[in-house]
Amino acid sequence: MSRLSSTDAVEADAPATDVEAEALLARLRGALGDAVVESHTDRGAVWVRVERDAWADLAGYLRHEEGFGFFNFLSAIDWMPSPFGRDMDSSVDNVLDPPEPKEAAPTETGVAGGDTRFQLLARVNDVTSGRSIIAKADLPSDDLSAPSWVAVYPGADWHEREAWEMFGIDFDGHPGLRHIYLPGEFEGHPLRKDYPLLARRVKPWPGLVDVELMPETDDGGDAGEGAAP
Amino acid sequence: MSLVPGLVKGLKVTGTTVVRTVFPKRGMRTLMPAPSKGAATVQYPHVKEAPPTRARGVIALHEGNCTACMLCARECPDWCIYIEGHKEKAPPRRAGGKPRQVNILDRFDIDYALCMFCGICVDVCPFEALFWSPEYEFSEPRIADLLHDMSRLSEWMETVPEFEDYESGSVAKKLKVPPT
Amino acid sequence: MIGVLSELSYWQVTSIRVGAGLVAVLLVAGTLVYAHLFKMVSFMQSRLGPMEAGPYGSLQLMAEIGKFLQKEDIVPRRADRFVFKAAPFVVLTSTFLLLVVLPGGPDAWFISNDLGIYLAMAVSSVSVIGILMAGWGSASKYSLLGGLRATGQLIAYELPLLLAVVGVVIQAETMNLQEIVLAQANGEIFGWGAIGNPFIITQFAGFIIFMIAMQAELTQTPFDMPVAESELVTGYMTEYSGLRFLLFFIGEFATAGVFSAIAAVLFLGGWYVPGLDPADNLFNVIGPLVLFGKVVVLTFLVFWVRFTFPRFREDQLQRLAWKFLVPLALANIVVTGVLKVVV
Amino acid sequence: MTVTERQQLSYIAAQAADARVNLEIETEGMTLNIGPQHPATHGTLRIVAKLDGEQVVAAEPVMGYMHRGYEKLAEVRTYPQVTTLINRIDWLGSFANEVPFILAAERLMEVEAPPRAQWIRTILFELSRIANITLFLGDMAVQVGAITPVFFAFRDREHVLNQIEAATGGRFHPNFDRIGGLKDDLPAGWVAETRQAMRKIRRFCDEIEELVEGNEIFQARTRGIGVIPPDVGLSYGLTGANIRASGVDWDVRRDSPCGLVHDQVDWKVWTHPDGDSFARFWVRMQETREATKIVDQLLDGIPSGPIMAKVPVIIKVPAGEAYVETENPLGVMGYYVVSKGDLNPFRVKIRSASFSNVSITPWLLKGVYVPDIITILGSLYFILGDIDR
Repeated sequence: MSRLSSTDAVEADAPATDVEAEALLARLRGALGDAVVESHTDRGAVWVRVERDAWADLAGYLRHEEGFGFFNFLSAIDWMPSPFGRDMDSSVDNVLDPPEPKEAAPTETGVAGGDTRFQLLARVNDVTSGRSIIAKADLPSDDLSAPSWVAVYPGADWHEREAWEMFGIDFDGHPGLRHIYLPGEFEGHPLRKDYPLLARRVKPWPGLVDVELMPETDDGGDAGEGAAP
Repeated sequence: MSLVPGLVKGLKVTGTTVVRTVFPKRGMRTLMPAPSKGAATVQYPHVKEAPPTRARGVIALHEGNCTACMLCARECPDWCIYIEGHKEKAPPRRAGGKPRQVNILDRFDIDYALCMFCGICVDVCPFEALFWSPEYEFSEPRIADLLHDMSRLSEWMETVPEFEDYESGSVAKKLKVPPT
Repeated sequence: MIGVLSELSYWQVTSIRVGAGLVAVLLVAGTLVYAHLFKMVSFMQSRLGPMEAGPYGSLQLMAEIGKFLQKEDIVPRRADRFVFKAAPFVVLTSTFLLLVVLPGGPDAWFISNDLGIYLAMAVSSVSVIGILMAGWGSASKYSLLGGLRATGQLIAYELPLLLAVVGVVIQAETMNLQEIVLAQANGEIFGWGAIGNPFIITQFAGFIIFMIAMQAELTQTPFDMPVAESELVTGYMTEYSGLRFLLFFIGEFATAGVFSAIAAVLFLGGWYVPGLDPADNLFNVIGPLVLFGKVVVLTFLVFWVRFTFPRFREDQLQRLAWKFLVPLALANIVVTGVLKVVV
Repeated sequence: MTVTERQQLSYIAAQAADARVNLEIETEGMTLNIGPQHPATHGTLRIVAKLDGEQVVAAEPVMGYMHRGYEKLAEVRTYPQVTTLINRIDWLGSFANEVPFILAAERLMEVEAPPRAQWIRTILFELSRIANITLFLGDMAVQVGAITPVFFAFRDREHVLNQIEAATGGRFHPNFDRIGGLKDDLPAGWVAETRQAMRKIRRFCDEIEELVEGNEIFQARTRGIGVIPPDVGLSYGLTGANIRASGVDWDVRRDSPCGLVHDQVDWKVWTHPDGDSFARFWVRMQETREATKIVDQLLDGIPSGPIMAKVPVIIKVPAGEAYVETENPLGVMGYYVVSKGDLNPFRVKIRSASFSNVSITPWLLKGVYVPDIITILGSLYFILGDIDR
């Protein structure tokens, strides 16, 4: 039994995987042309960002030409920084007494870049060769819609319903975008960053209170030894 | 396809379990029925199973060690720890030294109705003031009574067991429960 | 015993009979619930079962009854009220009627009818009506499905049950249950008469068919599709609560007891113990106890199977009845008839 | 008849049933709500089944009764606090939920747990698999009507839970995994007790094999029911035993190991060619056995050393994105963690196994009979917390 730790194994494999990944990306560029906006590889993982219009073509190509038969997940990312911060600094009742809106932090996007606030995120695998790819597509805020993957990967059905419900993204060609988790009359898109998490806002953070200072009656001279034993 | 039908084998399994439960003893006293020994269950209010030493039953507070540093309250994912304290002068440790400034704990409440028993507070406490006790019988008819205050939390200190030894091969240092 | 009874007036005899009937049904049902449902099954599952009410939980059933009686008697809003309310009583009636023909000793019987077994088979079907009433009257889809399944199943298994009995009737040359017992007590197995002729030996195929069909008639696993807990949420009983649920519950175990008693009479020699004179007056006293002992053994089998096996699907269950049990029972009749003529 | 033929036949039979339903004389169908309060949904899943007699014309699962919004909640919690939450996703195999998240965070921080921690992590990972699947083996029998096996399952799962509790302090929610290692080392005597527990689990497997798997009625109820062809299963995102029962030889533990030491032991990925409910049961049975063997081997070779790598006290994960998936008891579970270098993750996408596994039910339930709904749901094996998150 060898006692190689798993990192050594990964490092040994890493160059080979990257070659494979680059080849895959090259084929993708060949098939989709300019629709491939950006790509990224990191320790065997492959990201590719495509134009929104090529979103369904990408799925079709990956499944039928490349053999990525396994649908892993589909979701979205809201890249807008939360206007509420970490929500842990709410010393006041945020609902009755809303704080001043903070200055918007600059939007930073992650791996494989991004130009818009909302970004689709999906991952498919090829189980026979162990390859996988993470696909992304930017969605303009004024038209949150994308072609549906359901025709290619039937498993995308529920994932797209979830993304529709949580982010408000429309999927053209989806057989029925209905609420999946939330009740039918629910308003809003909870996973958007500007949707407040009430549980954290109706109650002040207990960690905010600090130990009260020493009463003034004492004579000056702070104890050098500090509080901790 | 085996010779004995699966139906008969199934009857054998349940039948054997009846015999094993009613006559758990082997050898001489096989014929003494003793289902209470053979059963996998215990009669709870009469017999109690001892949870392991590490079991996260209830959090005990070592009042003397707490400096009201707020770390546990801040790290708690549920915000269920409430601490209030103030600073005071204490007599110097050595004769002739300067008087020290100490944090006095006024309030230390844990709301067990909110607590998820994750143990983060116990982990982050730098002063060894919080400990897990395996005690688990503290349910209350009223939800408000699940808020344990400082005195109640300190009482749990008596039930905190000593830390166990580690399995061989470990280099971790065994901790000690401070005397109350 | 007949002598004693004949000196009493009609109402006295009647009340004694009613009392004996109630005791025979309820006491037996209670014992079965405790011994089998509470204890044996618990041991089968490595647990103790009820231990708090009475010594070893023996009064648990009393506690359960007390609990059920306190519960609200809920009738669903859209239920057919009369049908819904009457259903449990119809089911229980069938159980009591079954009891009528059972002999407990040479003179301890309710009625001695020359068509005894015929009557028993006939009244056992009455429960189907009760179950269908419960299923229909509840105005619940689960109950309706359960009721329909139960009806289909009970009708399907009535046939093998009856055909299995025919073998016994041919061999005993009577349909009177009392005389079937005596035929077993006085019979011989191909000329060897040391233990009489319990028909379980000469009618083994019939016994197996009878037990399988009985399991189905009682809607016990593996034939409990009508009450399937995990899909139909106890089927036709879904909407019942309180007293009426209790009646179904007691009825289930009482019927198990009574059917086992019929099986004991038909195949195990009823109240008779080999080696004693069947005309002995002793049997009027120990006969019911002997019969009860045999009932406990047979119900043990019923519940052992119930708590071990998964259940059949409805179509598999019908297939088993029509394609396997009925032909087998018919073959059994033919073989029995031929042997009866030849031997 | 070869297996593939059987598979094809049952698939054709299912399709034929589907067509038959549509062609039959127009009768008024019935809509049956299975759940949300129903014994077979172990939790609060609701299935709206349109029936024609006892045959299902269309079935639509409705979930969300237990939606807790973990993806949103994780965004306002620090990394160590998130593990407390995600413990509750698949509550029968809690520890396994923590592992992929911690691994994803470790990947972003580029730290690696010391070997001893990896070893113990893998042991607990497999123990939680056993605790989870043991219950399935009993529960599946309950779904098809046998009551006793589930009591055996609860009885023997207890041995595993006791070991998990002795090591982590929590029976169901260990919260034991930390970025860079583990919270604590094993207590003395734990290894020997765990070996004993593994023996008991193997005996339990033998019992269930005789009581349930070998039972002719059980086989009649499950064979040929709910056949999933491999390509359909994959395109619906089925994972774990569900897809391996369709003959797809894919196990993340073996094929893309990450941070766990499954590659250090000798074990086998079991597959079954049939793709029916029985195959899913059978594969899970073998997996439980295999897991006990993995644990036994790992217990022999736990390396000595520290259990925590050097990580800062206040954990800030560098900006980046990482997706790590592991082969959890219910199937592949992955966390897509987006970090912006803060105390808390910016976005956590939880890819839970049951959500994808159950998404095949509308396809699978067409044309089956009402009792088979229960068999199929039981054999797909979902945990409500894992669907709803």
